[in-house]
Amino acid sequence: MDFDLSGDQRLLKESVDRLIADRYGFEARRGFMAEPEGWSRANWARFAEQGLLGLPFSEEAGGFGGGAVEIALVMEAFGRGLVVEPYLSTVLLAGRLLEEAGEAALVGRIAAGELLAAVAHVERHSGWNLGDVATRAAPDGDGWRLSGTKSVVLHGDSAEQLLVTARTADAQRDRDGIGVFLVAADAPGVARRGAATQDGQRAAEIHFAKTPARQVAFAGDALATLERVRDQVIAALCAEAVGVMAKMHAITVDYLKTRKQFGRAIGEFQVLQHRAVDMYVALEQARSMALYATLMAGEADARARAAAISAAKVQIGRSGRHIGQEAVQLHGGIAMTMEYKLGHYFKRMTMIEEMFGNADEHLERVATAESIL
Amino acid sequence: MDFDLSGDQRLLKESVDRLIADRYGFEARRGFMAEPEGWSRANWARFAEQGLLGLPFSEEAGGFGGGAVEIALVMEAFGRGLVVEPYLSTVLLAGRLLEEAGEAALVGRIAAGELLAAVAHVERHSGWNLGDVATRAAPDGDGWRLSGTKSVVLHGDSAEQLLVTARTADAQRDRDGIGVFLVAADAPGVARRGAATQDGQRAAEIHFAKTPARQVAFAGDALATLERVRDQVIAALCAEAVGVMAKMHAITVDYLKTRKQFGRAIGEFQVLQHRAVDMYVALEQARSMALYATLMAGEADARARAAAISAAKVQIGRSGRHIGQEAVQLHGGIAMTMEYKLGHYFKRMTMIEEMFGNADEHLERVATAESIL
Amino acid sequence: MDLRFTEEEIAFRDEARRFFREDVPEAIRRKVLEGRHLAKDEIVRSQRILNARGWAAPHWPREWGGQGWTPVQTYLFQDEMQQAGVPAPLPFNVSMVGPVIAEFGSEAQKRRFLPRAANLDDWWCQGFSEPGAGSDLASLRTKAVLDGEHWVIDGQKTWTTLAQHADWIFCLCRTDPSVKKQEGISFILVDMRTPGITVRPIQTIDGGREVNEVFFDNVRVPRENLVGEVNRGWDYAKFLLGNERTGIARVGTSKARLRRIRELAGLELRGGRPLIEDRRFREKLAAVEIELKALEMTQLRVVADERGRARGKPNPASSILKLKGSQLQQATTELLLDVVGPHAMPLAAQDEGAGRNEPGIGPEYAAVAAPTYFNWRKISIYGGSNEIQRNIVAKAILGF
Amino acid sequence: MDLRFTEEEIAFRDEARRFFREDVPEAIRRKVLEGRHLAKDEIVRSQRILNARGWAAPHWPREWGGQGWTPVQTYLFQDEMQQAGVPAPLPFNVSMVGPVIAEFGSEAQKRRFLPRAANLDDWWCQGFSEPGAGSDLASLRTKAVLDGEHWVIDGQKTWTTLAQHADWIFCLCRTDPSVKKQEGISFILVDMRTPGITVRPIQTIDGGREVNEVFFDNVRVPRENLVGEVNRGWDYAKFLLGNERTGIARVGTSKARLRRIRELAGLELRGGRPLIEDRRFREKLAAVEIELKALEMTQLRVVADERGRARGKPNPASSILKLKGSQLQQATTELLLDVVGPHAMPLAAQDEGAGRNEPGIGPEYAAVAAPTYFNWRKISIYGGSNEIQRNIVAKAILGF
Repeated sequence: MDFDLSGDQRLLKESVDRLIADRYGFEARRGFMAEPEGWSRANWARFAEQGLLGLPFSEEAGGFGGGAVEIALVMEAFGRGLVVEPYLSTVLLAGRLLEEAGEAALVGRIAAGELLAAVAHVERHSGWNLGDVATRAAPDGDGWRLSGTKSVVLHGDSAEQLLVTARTADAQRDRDGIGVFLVAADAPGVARRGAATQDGQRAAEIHFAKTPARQVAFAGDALATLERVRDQVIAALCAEAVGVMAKMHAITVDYLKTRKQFGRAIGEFQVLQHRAVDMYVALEQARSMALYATLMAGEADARARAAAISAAKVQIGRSGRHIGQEAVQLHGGIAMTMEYKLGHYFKRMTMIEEMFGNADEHLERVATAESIL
Repeated sequence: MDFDLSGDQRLLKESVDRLIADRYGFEARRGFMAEPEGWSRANWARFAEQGLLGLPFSEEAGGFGGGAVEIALVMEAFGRGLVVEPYLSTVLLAGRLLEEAGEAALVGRIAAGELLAAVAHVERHSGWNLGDVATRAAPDGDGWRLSGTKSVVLHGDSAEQLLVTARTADAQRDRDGIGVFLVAADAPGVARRGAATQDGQRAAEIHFAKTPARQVAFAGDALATLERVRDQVIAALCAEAVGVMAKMHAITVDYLKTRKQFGRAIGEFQVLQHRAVDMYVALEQARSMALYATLMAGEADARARAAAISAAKVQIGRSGRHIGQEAVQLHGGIAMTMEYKLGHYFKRMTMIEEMFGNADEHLERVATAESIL
Repeated sequence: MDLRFTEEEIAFRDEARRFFREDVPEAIRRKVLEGRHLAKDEIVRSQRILNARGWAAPHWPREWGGQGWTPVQTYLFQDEMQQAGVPAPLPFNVSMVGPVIAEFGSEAQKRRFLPRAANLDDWWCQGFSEPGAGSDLASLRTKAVLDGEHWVIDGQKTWTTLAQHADWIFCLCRTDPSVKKQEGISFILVDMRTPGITVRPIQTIDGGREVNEVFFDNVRVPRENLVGEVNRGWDYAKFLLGNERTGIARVGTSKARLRRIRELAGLELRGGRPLIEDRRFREKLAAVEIELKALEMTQLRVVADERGRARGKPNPASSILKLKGSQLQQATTELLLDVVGPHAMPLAAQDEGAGRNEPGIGPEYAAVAAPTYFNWRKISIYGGSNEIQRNIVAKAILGF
Repeated sequence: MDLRFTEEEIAFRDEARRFFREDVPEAIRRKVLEGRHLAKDEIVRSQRILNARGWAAPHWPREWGGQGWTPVQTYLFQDEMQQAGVPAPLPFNVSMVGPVIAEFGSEAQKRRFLPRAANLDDWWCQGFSEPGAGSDLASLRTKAVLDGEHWVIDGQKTWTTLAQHADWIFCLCRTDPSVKKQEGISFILVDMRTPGITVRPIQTIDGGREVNEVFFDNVRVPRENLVGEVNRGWDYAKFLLGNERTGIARVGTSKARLRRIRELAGLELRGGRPLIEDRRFREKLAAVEIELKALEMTQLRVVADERGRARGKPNPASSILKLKGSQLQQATTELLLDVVGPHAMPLAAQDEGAGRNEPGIGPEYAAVAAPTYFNWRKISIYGGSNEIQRNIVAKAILGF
């Protein structure tokens, strides 16, 4: 067992940390969000330059062969910076799915920063269940035509290619009969509407009306692959969450040390001290489970992997909510304002708690699986 | 709406409060528990004298026609005193069930302090579900013969008459086919073994081998009556729990005020203050729900009554656990000793949390019912 | 002891219920029940309907339109109002400055301000909080200096709710810096149109603009706008804060919110079944409902206890109502997040936070879930944070 | 970064696992796993088996039998020991007095006491706590006065675990009342057979008798029984307490307990089905398992961080392990209560609390549930209460 980073990992961490420290100040981020797409193309180019966009892909696919640890290092830094660029959606979700489908050319373009892609799977009544799909794919010559509506497509408004889940067969909630289809964002029959999300990122609702599409191929069944990639994304999201929580805790501790009331620093009040400690314990428990998710993201046994990832998501959800609410409460009114940084972390944390299923939903998955101990 | 006690209620309250204050000191109670039956016959006679044993019964049945409010006043005082006599088992459970069955003579003897009775319903795998009955009753001439085993029969060791649930028909968990049978404790085929309970009360395991028994009659089906009486007992138990919790809170507040550490009363530490406040809030919430249970104990609509009583039991369970654990923690080691009074309240509270179903089980009942709001 | 309401009480409740539902426009009430923001004119319109009936300030002295209700009636009135989604009469007018003027103001002030406050002809805002003070309200620094027939006010207030709509502000100002901090404060009424006042909106994390900073730069206020005696302002502020007793728990609001949640959980599907049929969700909902039922009973006990209490004397039990009431209101916002699931993520169209003018995506009711969760974090902060409430209760039960 | 154990580490773990399960009697281990109390001779027997292998005090200096293990090995050893239900070598001997003597004792003390401590030839108990002190340990009042070649000790200790079995007690005594309270304390070793010592058992609410009061009345102890320097005892006590790092979380114990709970929940029926199939129960269990998995990872991180740290210097992270570890151990006792349901109520036969000699009723495993729940409340109180642990962490993160 060895928790030390390798030389390469340390270099990666230092470079990403520096990038965030240099470019992702509070004011700078506000500027990125005001850009036309809601994020910064210049940052995206910088990510490409630093190799971040190809990080998770195999070297054959034009990537750098980074594993879960490398992704976690990047995502934790992105959490500290509240990065708004479509890294999770384009690289970790769409990119990894394309890699699994053997679409090396598209993966290479993503790695080079030349292609934005998004995965469209959420529907009006699917929740986060990847296997609950009403959108249908009908065969059409060599290809397919899609009809249906996807919602909350992360960064779906700026994506040039969409990976869309749709049914070729079976009933809406069967595990079989689900395919993943590649659709150009400007294909006929695509209508999309983008919106900002609560945490300053972007999402889209996309309608498909007999939209021509190409099915991408997976070695196993599509749902199993989707779930594997989703679990890896959750592991990455856990790392991001740790960055977010660590910042919330640090900002709060700093505030407790400097804010004066009743003639002394409020951090001298024992009640606030103990509550800051309970936040810290929650943070360390979350950090531990994010590490566990990182370790298990590549686990071959799908059931063991799913249980471990869900366990991590539960811990992240519980710790995140506790830390976020307490951070706001210990600050008082100032935390409620857009001008102060804390609230932005609180909002991102709330969305991470929700993304890909909240703590309750994942607890149910853990409860129905074998013990994780 | 009027929360004031009537003149009679005030008199009752004063007399019971005085009885507990005078007779139920910590040392005195230890003496009662050391008596052969684990409780005091002298106290029982005193209860009879003061009319407490006939309190809940109609005047026709030799009682005093007391309602849920009167019972709650007695039980809250009994909670403060940690009374160990078989009031709940003989009067509120067996007595009320006999009254429902029109057994006026037996009820009269209970009211007079001449008869001890117990209800035997828990089995090895029934939990607290009154409808999960494996004990069987077989017809035998005019009467019946019972076979089976009952456990955790409250004060079943000193009872002279046992009211036993048994099946005359249907499968183990059907709602139909359950009867209540009267058995003399010294009837052939009865084998019983008493044990102290964790909270210094008594319980018995009782085997029935073709034991002759007489079925008691109810207007409706037996299970519905059993459940109604059980719900009224839970309401009474909620009141007792309030007495127990109020004492735990008072003892803790007293300790915080007087115990000195690091050169000052520990109650001056803000952390302990806030925790005492959270205990207080839990106590007041419990007191409110015990009142609600009192109000709803006589509700005619069985479903509304059950939901309300279960809601109260959930609150009592949650508040009780919180207050008990915090009371012990805020005391430190002293609370862990048999020589100090607090631990005895903590133990009784723990048993009340469990009795007739814990908070989780009752939450499930509330969740499946109509909203209580 | 009778835990049921009397026939008279029930008749009163039914009358209030009928009035709220029939006379206050459905459109306004739906907005409240759905957690959307009201425009100024909707708030004004609703209050004037109540005032026409004499119900905008029922707890005021009878000569100024008060109704002389029992505590139970007051409770029922508020509970029905909250459940019906009727916006409460502007608290700055009817619960704060109104009672202070009625109790401590001059006859001229009463005549001038009270009828207009009840009818929301004047919109009042509260000038108490300051940037440096937080929970230590008495450490305020905005100062008022007498210059002939005028007070000259300099300083800054913050968290001033809806100051953008306000015609008047009631301010705590330091008028004697040489004495103990609580003893040198005065209570002054200021016309918001007075030169030297600047209102700067504070955008909150839910994207809303309900609070503001208010700057005072050499603001000259007629001397007669002082309420009561000079340097007694802290007493009046305590009186003002002590009047909030029932209603503070907002049980009716939480009830209405839970009803809404049940309704929406019937529309949202999980695994093809309405969420409201999901056992885990029902248990979470039931757990909140049980605590709320308990709080309702606690509130009724406090109400019953009101009869014997002097006005303006806070009951420590009201701190419990605030504490638990805020936790439960916040719990309902978390349930709502659970209901809408992924659809909580997109910002609503109406929201100004994005700096863009786009229509939202997803069901409209889902779009309010997260902003409400964010916004309602304030409930355990304002009006005396939950930490301050615990300090108050601790003092009552421990004496330290 | 590699989060997996190395081959060597796995080999070591397997060796420990095999040893514990094969060489320590099953009967002893089952008693531990089932939450029953061990008799003195069972504890002695188990420790001697470990000591024969050199594993009773592996963290001691090598010359006194230490193994020179890496922190990871130490972790694996403890985890396997806890999971197998092997009683930990008596902590008073091997984790407390042993390391203090090895570090600060004279050569004669080392030779005389260390081998016997490792083999449990001497049973030690701890004389730190006093009735008036509680969490303010340093305010102790038991005094030792030098009289020729003897210390004369007068005073009282309390919460002395298993003093009824003890041959020796290590005491903190006040030897200079004139200086700051931490600076006048000495660390003295006392033979329990010395005249003037009285042990009075304290019965705990679970009915057990594991703690005692120990009274010292003019107890004369040879001068050479002082450890280290006079008035430096507080430093040695801090060293002693600072050595407890890993193992303090007792993750292995909680794992074993949860395994037991799963087993019993398979035996207990509700509505005719094994409780372990009940969704709500499984979710409660899973929630505890998740926190425990997180704590295990936290512990591994602390272990990995040990390499760079000096002995006797507490790592604030160990306070987290204590804090969360105690909460989780206690959570497992609550789950066990849930499992046994009504059968938690009767007292077990073996329990002495009733003052009667009756066999218990109901399944034997059910009878330990409530006493364990009661008894384990101590875990968040002793060894520095959770409030003290929070103070320690607060100081580390806030500096106040």
